[in-house]
Amino acid sequence: MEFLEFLGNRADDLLEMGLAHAAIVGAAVLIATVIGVALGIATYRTERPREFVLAITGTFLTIPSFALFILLLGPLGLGWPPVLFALVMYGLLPVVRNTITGLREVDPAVIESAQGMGLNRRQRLLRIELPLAWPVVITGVRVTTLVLLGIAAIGAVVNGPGYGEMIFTGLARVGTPVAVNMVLAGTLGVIVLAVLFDLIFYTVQRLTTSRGIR
Amino acid sequence: MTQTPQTAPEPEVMIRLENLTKRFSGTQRNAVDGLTLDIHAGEIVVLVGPSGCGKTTTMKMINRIIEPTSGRIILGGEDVTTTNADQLRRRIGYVIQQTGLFPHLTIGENVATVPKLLGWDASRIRSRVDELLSMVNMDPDEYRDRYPKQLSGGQQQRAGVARALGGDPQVMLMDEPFGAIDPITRERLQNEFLRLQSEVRKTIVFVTHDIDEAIKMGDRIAILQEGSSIAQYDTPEKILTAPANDFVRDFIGGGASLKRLSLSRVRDIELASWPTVSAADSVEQAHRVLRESDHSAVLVLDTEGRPARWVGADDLRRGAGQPLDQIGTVPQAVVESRATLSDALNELIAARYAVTVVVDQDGRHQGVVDIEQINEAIRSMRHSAVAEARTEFADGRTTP
Amino acid sequence: MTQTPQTAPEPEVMIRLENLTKRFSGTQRNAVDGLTLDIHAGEIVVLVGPSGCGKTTTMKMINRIIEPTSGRIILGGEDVTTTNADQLRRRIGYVIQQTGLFPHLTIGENVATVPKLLGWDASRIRSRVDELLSMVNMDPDEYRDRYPKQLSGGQQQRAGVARALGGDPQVMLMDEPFGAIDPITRERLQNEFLRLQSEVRKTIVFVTHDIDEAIKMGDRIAILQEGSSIAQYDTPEKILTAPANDFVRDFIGGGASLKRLSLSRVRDIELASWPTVSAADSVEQAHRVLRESDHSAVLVLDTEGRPARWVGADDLRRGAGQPLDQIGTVPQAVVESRATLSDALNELIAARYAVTVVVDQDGRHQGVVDIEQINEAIRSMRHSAVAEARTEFADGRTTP
Amino acid sequence: GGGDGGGDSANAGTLDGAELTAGSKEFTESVVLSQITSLALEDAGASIEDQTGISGSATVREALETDEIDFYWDYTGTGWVNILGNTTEEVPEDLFAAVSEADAENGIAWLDAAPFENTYRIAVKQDFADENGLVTQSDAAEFINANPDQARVCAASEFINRDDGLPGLEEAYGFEFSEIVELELNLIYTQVGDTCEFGEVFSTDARVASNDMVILEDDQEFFVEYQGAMTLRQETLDEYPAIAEIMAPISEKLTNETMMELNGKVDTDGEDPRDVAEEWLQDQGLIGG
Amino acid sequence: MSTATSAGVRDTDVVTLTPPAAGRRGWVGYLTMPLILAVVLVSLYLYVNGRELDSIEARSLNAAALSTAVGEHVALTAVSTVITLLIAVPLGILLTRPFTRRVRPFIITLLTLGQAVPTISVLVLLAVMFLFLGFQAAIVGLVLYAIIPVLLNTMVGLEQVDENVLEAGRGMGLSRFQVLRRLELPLAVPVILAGVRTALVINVGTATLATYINGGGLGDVIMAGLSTNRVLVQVVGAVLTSVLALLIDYLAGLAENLLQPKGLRSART
Ligand SMILES: Nc1ncnc2c1ncn2[C@@H]1O[C@H](COP(=O)(O)OP(=O)(O)OP(=O)(O)O)[C@@H](O)[C@H]1O
Ligand SMILES: Nc1ncnc2c1ncn2[C@@H]1O[C@H](COP(=O)(O)OP(=O)(O)OP(=O)(O)O)[C@@H](O)[C@H]1O
Ligand SMILES: [Mg+2]
Ligand SMILES: [Mg+2]
Repeated sequence: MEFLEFLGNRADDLLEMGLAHAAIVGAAVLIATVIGVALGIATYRTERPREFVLAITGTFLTIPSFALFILLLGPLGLGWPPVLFALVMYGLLPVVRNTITGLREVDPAVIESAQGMGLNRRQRLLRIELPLAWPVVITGVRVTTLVLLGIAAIGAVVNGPGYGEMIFTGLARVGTPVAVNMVLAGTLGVIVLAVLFDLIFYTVQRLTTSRGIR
Repeated sequence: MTQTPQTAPEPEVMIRLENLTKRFSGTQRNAVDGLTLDIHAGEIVVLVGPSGCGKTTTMKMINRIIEPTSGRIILGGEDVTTTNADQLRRRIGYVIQQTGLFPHLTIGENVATVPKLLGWDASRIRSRVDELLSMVNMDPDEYRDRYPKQLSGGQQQRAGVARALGGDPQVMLMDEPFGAIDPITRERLQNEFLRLQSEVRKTIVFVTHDIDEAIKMGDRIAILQEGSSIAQYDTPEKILTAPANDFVRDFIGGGASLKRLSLSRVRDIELASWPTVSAADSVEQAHRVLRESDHSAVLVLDTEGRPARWVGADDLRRGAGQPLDQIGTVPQAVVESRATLSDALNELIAARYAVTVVVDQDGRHQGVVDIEQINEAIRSMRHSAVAEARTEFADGRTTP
Repeated sequence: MTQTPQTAPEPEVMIRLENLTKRFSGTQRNAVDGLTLDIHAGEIVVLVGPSGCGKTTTMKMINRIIEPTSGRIILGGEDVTTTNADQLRRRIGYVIQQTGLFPHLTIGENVATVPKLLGWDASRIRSRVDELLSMVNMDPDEYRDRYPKQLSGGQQQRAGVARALGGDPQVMLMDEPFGAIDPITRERLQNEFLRLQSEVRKTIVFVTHDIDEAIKMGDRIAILQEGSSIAQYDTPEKILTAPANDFVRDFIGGGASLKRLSLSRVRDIELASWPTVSAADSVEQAHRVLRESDHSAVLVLDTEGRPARWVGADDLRRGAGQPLDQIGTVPQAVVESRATLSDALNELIAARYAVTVVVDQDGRHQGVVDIEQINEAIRSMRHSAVAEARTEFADGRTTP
Repeated sequence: GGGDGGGDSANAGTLDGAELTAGSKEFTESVVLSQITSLALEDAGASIEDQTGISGSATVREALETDEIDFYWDYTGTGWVNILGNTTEEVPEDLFAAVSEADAENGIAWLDAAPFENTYRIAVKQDFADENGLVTQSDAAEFINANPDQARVCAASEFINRDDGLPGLEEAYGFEFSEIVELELNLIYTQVGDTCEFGEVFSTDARVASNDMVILEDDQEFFVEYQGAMTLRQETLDEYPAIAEIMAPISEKLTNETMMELNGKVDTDGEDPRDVAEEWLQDQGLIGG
Repeated sequence: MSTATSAGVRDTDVVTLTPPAAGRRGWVGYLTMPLILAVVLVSLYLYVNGRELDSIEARSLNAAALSTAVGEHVALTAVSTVITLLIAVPLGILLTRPFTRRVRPFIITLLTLGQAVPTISVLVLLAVMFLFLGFQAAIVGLVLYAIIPVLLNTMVGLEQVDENVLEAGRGMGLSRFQVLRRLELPLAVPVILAGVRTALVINVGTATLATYINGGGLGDVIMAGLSTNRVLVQVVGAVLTSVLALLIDYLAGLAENLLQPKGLRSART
């Protein structure tokens, strides 16, 4: 009851935070996808670069977000820029890894026939390999989105946008009556976003995966 | 001893393989071992050989999907062993052994791949796709929008052939393109191909395991042994009539003579004559003709000169009083003069009097083929093939 | 009119398809449309038909990889339309059209799949694998540890056949098992199969596009039309000599008579006689024999009765004074009596005097085959087939 | 410039045109202090952007140094240890002087410290204290030595690692907690009495009272008293020297009691920090109504 | 011209069906990563050793404290990963079976939520609402977080397997379970492992948050550095975390090489 009241009181705030949260995660996912897919494409055929890229993007994911935000504060300041940057860094690994895996799984006979038809590297990639790897790639993007929705909340430490503020303010007030409400509200907000994002992804995945390989 | 005597100018060499070798890592033997082969422009060269002898590997080296371990590939005079592979491949159509259709694209899109690459406009692509699908005997409206997995094996294979033809490439590599197709469709495709080939002379390298297909399609046949070493590289006629060695003889298998017959046409041999009478003639006339010949029946021709009846002495006796074209039996074994000797023989062996009647396009009687003609034809082919082989050998020429 | 007159007891029905129908979602037509077919135990039934007519779909319904839309499948008297599919499949070997080798397993492991399932011990499995690989003409030591992608197309197909044989199933479904294999290996495999089949009579459903293969392998052939409707289901002999309709005629294609010949053996027909002399005989003796016959040459037999020479009048004149087995020409066209008529014809048409000499196992002269014999054989086959068909029709029986 | 009616708003207009950014740490006290400052400066004509609620001392400090924010309130102890990198094995007599002097080299000015002192304390549940007669830290030490099974402490990382925190405390009083439960600072308040008997708290934190806890008296005066002071870049101060003047009277009024009260309004009553700050400033007549 | 040529050559180098060592790295290849990590650790050690540490730094940067932290971290990662696998892989398998088609979207959405909830919230809520703390609580948070990458990749991996192969398998009478175990799973290994490796790395990173609720691990070290502004301590904590992540990922890579059927190793490796 009390919680519902709280939600009612802060509805406007929550909506606003939700939009901000969605916006920054959306942007980060977009950028991470572009960069990640590009990195995957650039490296999936050669072992050394591939391992290198995976190691680096993997390392990103292990940098504690606090430390990273402090590191980024100097060059990028407070607010959304450091958060966006950090989210992109964190979001790369799933995209890169799944892009690489997806591309490497494509049936050689199909690639061979594409080669045989004179499709050049780029055309093979864009018309054959990527579409065939697409289910795996987009799964990576989906994972990234979910990971980032969570991490974005931590962006609150540098006053980033989104539900993090709610969660962290709540955290700072643990032991007071509003604390749980705040954390819960923020968390629920993220969850709602997650459901929405996932719905979108489900649709996108269905629409963008050829019926021929479903 | 390699002085080249004055011979007819050879057609331009389109594909020259020089000492081409491929060893797959982890294997002891070369899959292709020093293959040297000239393929002339505008010809269909059929590669046949035991399974695993390196045919596919050779094909893939020609368009550089597999890089040779050593050796050179010269395409239209240009060494393409190190040039841009994509450029090269776009000039070469390739029908892959496993069909390799793009599973995420519809059949229409698969077939449209190369035309799209070439930047054709949408309506031209569409009509080209429909044309190609029809050509391979698939109703465009039914199959255009299906995905590969929704096709039967033979349909997939045909779609693969249609796709390879999309860009109208000058050179085609076809790796068992008709292997999974039923005989009727296959024959239709073969004929279509030959018809196309007679119009626009592409250079085609064709792999098949069907010797009959090889004989039918090939301007030349290369019979390969383990490691793609050439057992014989020659015209189908020569291979059938003068196999270079036991391997070749074994490979073409039983019935070489019978096969050889399918390469010659009735019009190419001298026909035997058979006593004929006109339908308007009297029974007595027929009697007389029959008696003067050493045959047991006369052939009755209608007013246009078309075979109408076989009439034997018995028939004449029994059918006395009736017009000649009402008695006797209707000739079943009739072929046009462009039929092959094989067709003629097929009729002959089941025909009354063991003879096949030959007619021209308008159905007019030309003569007959009996076993003597066939026998003579085969024997003269043999002789000339052997004689030729001897000359070549004496000239010190190697097989082309 | 369906009273069944007393006929010989039919062999047990192993697979009965009752009104089997399959429509794929999203298509307008039934891929298989009400197919009813009995397959007798111990027989090889070959399905042939145009590409896309539903052969693969039918096979897959038999082992329930595709569930029928309607209809029943009865295996050995038991309705298996709804029983446990895995149990069912383990009793049925299946050679898939696209080979479908497991890419992550070596060839040896692929072939060992079913024996492993059956819980055989390691050494038995190993020897079975080697045996099967050798049977399909692949050296176990070379190929056992390769992965599918390291094989040529035909090798993959053979590995697929070996794999399907692994568990020695009583029923086999083979979907174009030899399509990508060269003629020599293919013939070897066919023979091996037929030999095996004569020992352990499996029930085999076999799809092929090669009519000759169908004729050779099939106890019965089912010629299917679009939607798997049966155009004719009969023995190869009947199909060749009495095709049920134009579709069948078209389908078996040109050369039906020639093909028919490959089903009869020389020993089954009455041979013609030819004048012979013994090598020990004098030239004069030969002269006399020749004069008394209406042939232009005599056949000289050696002391064992084996054909040694053809000797014509010219030869006798020119070679006067020499022993008979030193003059004339060596007979080339010689076949054993178990050869097919097709073999005999093949020799005959290229042979001097247009005649094939027939010998027994020990090479002793039996007689000759000339075109008359062939002609007669074909014509009598035709007659009896037509007569039989008429009787059946009159009996009101449908094709079995 | 006249002002907006605030009679005693002597500062009205002195900061006209100043554009400043307020920062703070994430906990209530820091935010409240920052809001008080913002309101005061706004009252003097400045326009303030709000960047309060940054997590972590280091983050806020970094934000100040990189011009992301222009001021925030810090504590002398934090300055000494965290910013200046000293340990508290020996703390100078006048900590504020030492810190402000040293930090001047970094270009950061510390305005005169407020009288409230926020520092580490150990707290226990009221019941627990009553039951075991715990009033002072010495009582606790005795109790702990006697009952190692009831000697768990909840503490945050900073406290655990600082000499003026846990290690020093144990040494000074001669005891050792049986188990250290390392928690996020804020989680401690709810865990005391459950996961642990003792908890690290801040002396001015209102949650001590609201969670039925009592602070143990630091009878040996081990804990260093941390004074709160506003920090800003020297250049900002040079540009707007009025800031110091505006803040001086406000600082003076920020006593321990005041801070407890203000914190309590936010934490316990759930009021908005800015509202709390504004109410207090107006009540005190420190800004124009 | 020369660019075109070189592009062509590079292209085909890669395309050749038989790379000299497809998937079979030499020993040198296998040792590269451990060597790099060792070099990093040694340099870090030398650097730290060369510095005069104050009492705060010394408290965190000593062998005992660090090895405890690393040990706890490994335990957190290992346990959470094992539990994740135990949940996600079977679930992924279940959710690709035809009979779960109906419930599939719901379950996935449900688990998606677990992934999206910020781990920090999970930990706080567990601590505050259920007074659930420590190692076990941390495991709950980590597992919730790592399930999705593994689950989704398991599902996609299974769905990607060539239908012909499955048909051949079923045609030979392999039961559903055998088809799964002998064909589908091995053939899906690369994609599943991609998910597992992602999850591992995420787990190693996220496990640092366990410090908030007494979960221990390298988060303690990082937090100690962070809260006292000792950069050196932070760096040591962070580097150890990364090294651990890379090491674990490397081991997972070795496992992948072992598990991934040789016949599959992409020809274009
Ligand atoms: N999954 C599917 N969806 C829709 N149509 C299908 C599907 N699979 C097969 N078909 C269609 O069903 C028909 C029968 O296919 P089937 O594979 O049984 O033919 P087939 O006789 O084996 O042909 P082939 O000789 O070419 O292998 C074909 O027209 C094919 O296009
Ligand atoms: N990737 C590979 N690794 C190792 N050996 C290979 C590889 N690919 C092919 N081979 C071997 O090379 C030889 C030639 O193969 P190729 O595919 O060229 O044969 P083919 O003549 O096309 O046979 P088929 O008629 O069966 O298709 C075969 O013995 C085959 O086993
Ligand atoms: Mg091949
Ligand atoms: Mg089929």
